[in-house]
Amino acid sequence: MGTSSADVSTPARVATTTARPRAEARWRRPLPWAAGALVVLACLGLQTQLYTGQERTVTTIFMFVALAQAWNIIGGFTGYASFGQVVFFGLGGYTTAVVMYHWQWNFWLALVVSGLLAAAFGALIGLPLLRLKGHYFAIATLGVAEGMREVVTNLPDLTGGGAGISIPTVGPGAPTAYLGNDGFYILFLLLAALAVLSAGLVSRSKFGLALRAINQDEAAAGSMGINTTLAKVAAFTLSGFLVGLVGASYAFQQVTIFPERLFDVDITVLMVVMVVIGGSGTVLGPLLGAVALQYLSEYLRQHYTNLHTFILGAIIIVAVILLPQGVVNYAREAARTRDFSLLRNVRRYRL
Amino acid sequence: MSEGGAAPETPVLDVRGLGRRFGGLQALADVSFTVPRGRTLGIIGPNGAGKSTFINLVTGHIRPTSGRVLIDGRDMTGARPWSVARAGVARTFQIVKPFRGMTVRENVAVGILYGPEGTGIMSHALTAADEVLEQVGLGALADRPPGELTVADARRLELAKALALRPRLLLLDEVMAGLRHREIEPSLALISSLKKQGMTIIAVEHVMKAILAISDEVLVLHRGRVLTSGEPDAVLSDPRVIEAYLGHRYVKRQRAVSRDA
Amino acid sequence: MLEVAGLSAGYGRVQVLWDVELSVGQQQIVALVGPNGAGKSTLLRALSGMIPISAGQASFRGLEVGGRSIEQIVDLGIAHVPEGRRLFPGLSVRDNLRLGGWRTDNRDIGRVVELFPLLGDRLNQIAGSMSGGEQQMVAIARGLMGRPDLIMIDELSLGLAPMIVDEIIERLPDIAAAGTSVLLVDQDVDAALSVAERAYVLETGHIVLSGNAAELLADQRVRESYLGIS
Amino acid sequence: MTAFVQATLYGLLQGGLLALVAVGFSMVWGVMNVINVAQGAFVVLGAYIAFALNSTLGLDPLLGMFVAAAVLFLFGYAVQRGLINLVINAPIYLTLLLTFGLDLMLVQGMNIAFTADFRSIPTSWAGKSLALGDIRIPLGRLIAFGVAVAVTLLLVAMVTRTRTGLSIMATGMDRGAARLMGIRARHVYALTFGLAAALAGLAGAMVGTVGTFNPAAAAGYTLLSFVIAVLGGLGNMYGALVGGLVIGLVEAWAGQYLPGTWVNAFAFLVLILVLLFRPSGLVGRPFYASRVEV
Repeated sequence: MGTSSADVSTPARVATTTARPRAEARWRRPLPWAAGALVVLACLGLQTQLYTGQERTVTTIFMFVALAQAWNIIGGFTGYASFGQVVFFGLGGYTTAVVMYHWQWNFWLALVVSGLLAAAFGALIGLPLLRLKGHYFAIATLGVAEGMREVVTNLPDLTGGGAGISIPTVGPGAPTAYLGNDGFYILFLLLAALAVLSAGLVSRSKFGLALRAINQDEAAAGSMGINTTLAKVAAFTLSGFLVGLVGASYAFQQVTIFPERLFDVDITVLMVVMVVIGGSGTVLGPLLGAVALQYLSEYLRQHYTNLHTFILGAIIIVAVILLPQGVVNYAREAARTRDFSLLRNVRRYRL
Repeated sequence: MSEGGAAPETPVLDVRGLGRRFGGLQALADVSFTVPRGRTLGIIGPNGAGKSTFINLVTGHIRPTSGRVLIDGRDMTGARPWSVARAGVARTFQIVKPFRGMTVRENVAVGILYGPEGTGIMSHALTAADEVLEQVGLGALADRPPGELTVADARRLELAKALALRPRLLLLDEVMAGLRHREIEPSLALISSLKKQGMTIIAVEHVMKAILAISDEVLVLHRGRVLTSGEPDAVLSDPRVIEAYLGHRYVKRQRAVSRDA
Repeated sequence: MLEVAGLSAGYGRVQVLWDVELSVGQQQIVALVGPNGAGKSTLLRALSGMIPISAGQASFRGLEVGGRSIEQIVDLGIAHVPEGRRLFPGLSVRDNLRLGGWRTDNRDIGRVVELFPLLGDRLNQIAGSMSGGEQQMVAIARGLMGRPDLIMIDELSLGLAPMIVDEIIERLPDIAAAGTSVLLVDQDVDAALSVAERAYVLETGHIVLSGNAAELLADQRVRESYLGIS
Repeated sequence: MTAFVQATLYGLLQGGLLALVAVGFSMVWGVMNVINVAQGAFVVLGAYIAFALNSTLGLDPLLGMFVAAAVLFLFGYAVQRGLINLVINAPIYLTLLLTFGLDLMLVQGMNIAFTADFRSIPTSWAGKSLALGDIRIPLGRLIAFGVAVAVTLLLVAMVTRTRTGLSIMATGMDRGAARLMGIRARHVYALTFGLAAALAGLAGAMVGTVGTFNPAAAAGYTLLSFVIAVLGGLGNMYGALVGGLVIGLVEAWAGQYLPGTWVNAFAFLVLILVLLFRPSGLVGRPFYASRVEV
């Protein structure tokens, strides 16, 4: 049979054929799953130590962990950087608000329906939009989000338009009692766990492998038998479903919602920033990115009230330049190649 | 090109009047031939002759503007790349395209998971991927990121990814390009072993030594048309082929030199 | 003029050229031929700074070329007519030529039109709409507009009818006579060797043959390296 | 009938101004493949500079705008050379994120410096209007339209005639080939970004004269630049002008006949349809998509 590559003495590196341990398939390795469960339990425990102000901050962090992980599925794994993911957030929120306000559905039913509706919308616009690439895809998805905000603003009798809409949460009229801070803490924790779980399962599964192949080279992925159109739309739909669920829960938490808030482009950009700074295409990256960035912006909001976004902007610029591939990817690469220089990182994309 | 006496078994690949036009440029025009089971067809031609266009038309990466492509008798003209792959046609890429962010083993597992006999179970695919890697001599590098492979190993990975689809037809797009002398020998041995296993192969190549070693028949493309085809030795000494490669005056001078000698 | 010794280069981890020796004299035409994928274009890209030189040196009129940026090498007086010509498709022939003269703000298009009279009445035509042969002429003319001391032409005959290749090749001696040495990289062995004084044959990154062009033309080994028939 | 003519006139005048807002964004995207999310912030910054010069030195915005343009040119040149150049070859969403960070800093910076109150630059001439039969032509908008069209024509002449303009076009078409001509691509990119910022400054001064503005208006002008650049098409200096006029007319006519604020929703629908079916825009050139990078 062909001689093994070892004897082809390439000046760069002689392949050593050490006895190779039977590498476990990635998803069988127990460590990540155990760690995940442990973290969830820790968060439950943490809840008892926090008082209201802190609890609401941590709840928001859970929300952004879920949003960042959802964006990671389409932007990180598949490499289609959507700048309109907030459309699913708004859709989820308004579906819940409308069905609870007009038809008194209970929240849990509304939650599931909102997620499915957002997913359906994702599949609907995914088919045409995922044919676009690069800037064009980013701007088209941004256009969809901005367009949807205008549509919602112009349907006052259904959505309350600019004046907003309120979900009945108190008294006889309330289909589901308000969950309160503790309730939403657990709800968003579960949503965050669901998003991380989905990303973890996707990343280790056959589907995740297909998405990564598409991200690296769509033509090559096609000729390996991957139906690239189907895989891309599925990733976009799954991401839409998760963001829809989070939007629905956010609407219930806020009680009164407005189009500018539910379709705010900053929400999408925050998702992108968290994934990019954390480490696009990894599971740990968006998790760390969301926790770090959301905690940081809370801290800045409290201590530097009017300088808050100014400093956040500066941090985004520095992070994009110093760590374009994100903390987790940088750490993994550095560990493997023993090269910790940030300078090489900066020089990588320079003209 | 069908076998002499044997019943005319449907060819693995049957191309009829295949053509592709990009705006004013006719990149490929009226290309017709068939490749019976188990045979190896070498395709040669100078740069810009339309070789890569031909492969991309067969694999569905670009849609033909004329002609038909039949695989095992089924009309796959203009089919999407993944349906062509699932019909048992695998290809390597001229510009090596490993999937970064995955290990060498996972690169191969993609083919096993999504090929004709796609198994859903990840661990089965990973084990099968190890077997294919052993077959091409990359067993030792299974856990490596593909970015660290040498040119020769990266070409082997391309081959392994194609074999992972358990193909009936293998399209090799310049698998030998850029290999140093010592690296060509093992690749040739690998391809001949595939031939022995009855694999039908189309090899687009510039390295003539490889074409001669593995081709049962050679087809010459020049400026998007079939210049000639036939036995390897006959084709390579055909003056029109030499002219296509070395320039028309070279042939005239050679003829003059041989006349004086 | 140009001295290359022990030069190695490649793309990232993939090494393509292995310790290449080559030299081009004053007002001399040198041909570099070899089968596809031999690394001919890689050598020109290394000399023009498009890719880094990993080992060995290349000096031009005594100044080291390695390590300089593309723009600095152009300032040294080396012009590179790249593979695929890469004219500015949306600009007219005149604008393409004016850009060629960017370095010295040379607007004197007359000199190059003498070399390629056909361009004379096509100056306002958009470069993208011209034939392959015409585009090759514009690309060479554009290279000459910077008044370089050495012009490196990559794959001159690619996709051109033999007749047009001859027409362009016949201009090279005039270019050399006017003071610009020429390093011609081409697949069309005969056209390149017929006009060059010295020639090199490159095969899988190594210089396998070099010497007087006329001798090489008759040398059996040249055909061998192309068609691999011993 | 006069209502239609009045609306059309208003649409044209507004369209010319919108073109000036978007032309810099379209140039930066066309030449450098960078989406400048801070375009709107540049426009509003230009307005504030003209406003500050007017309130402190009593300088008429028609003069103040040149100062604003100069300041923004230097700022744009420095931002490109110092920041964007470091990620110019990175995946596109990184350049998008970087300019988004810049936008956050600029908008918040202006909030701190100028508070969030709505401002407008008082002038002796903006309020007047000419009467043409029973059509009313607001003088301020007419002058702003004049400035916008004049600047665009000046820009086209500069880019197609001068040496610098040629080097910008060439670098945008094939950066590798341009460098082979000896063109300093880094400098050309910084020049282009500086020029785009200066144009935004001019537009800002004009916008500040004919209407009101505050730091939050930046987002609106960025979105407008997206729509106009895509609609008009890249690779053609007139792209932004065509896109701007079309959007100006659509908004004017829609405001007249379409109930409520369906106008914006309609504009975004047009944006998505153009992206899907005619990505090179109304007058753009398709070869821009196959840009060669070295």
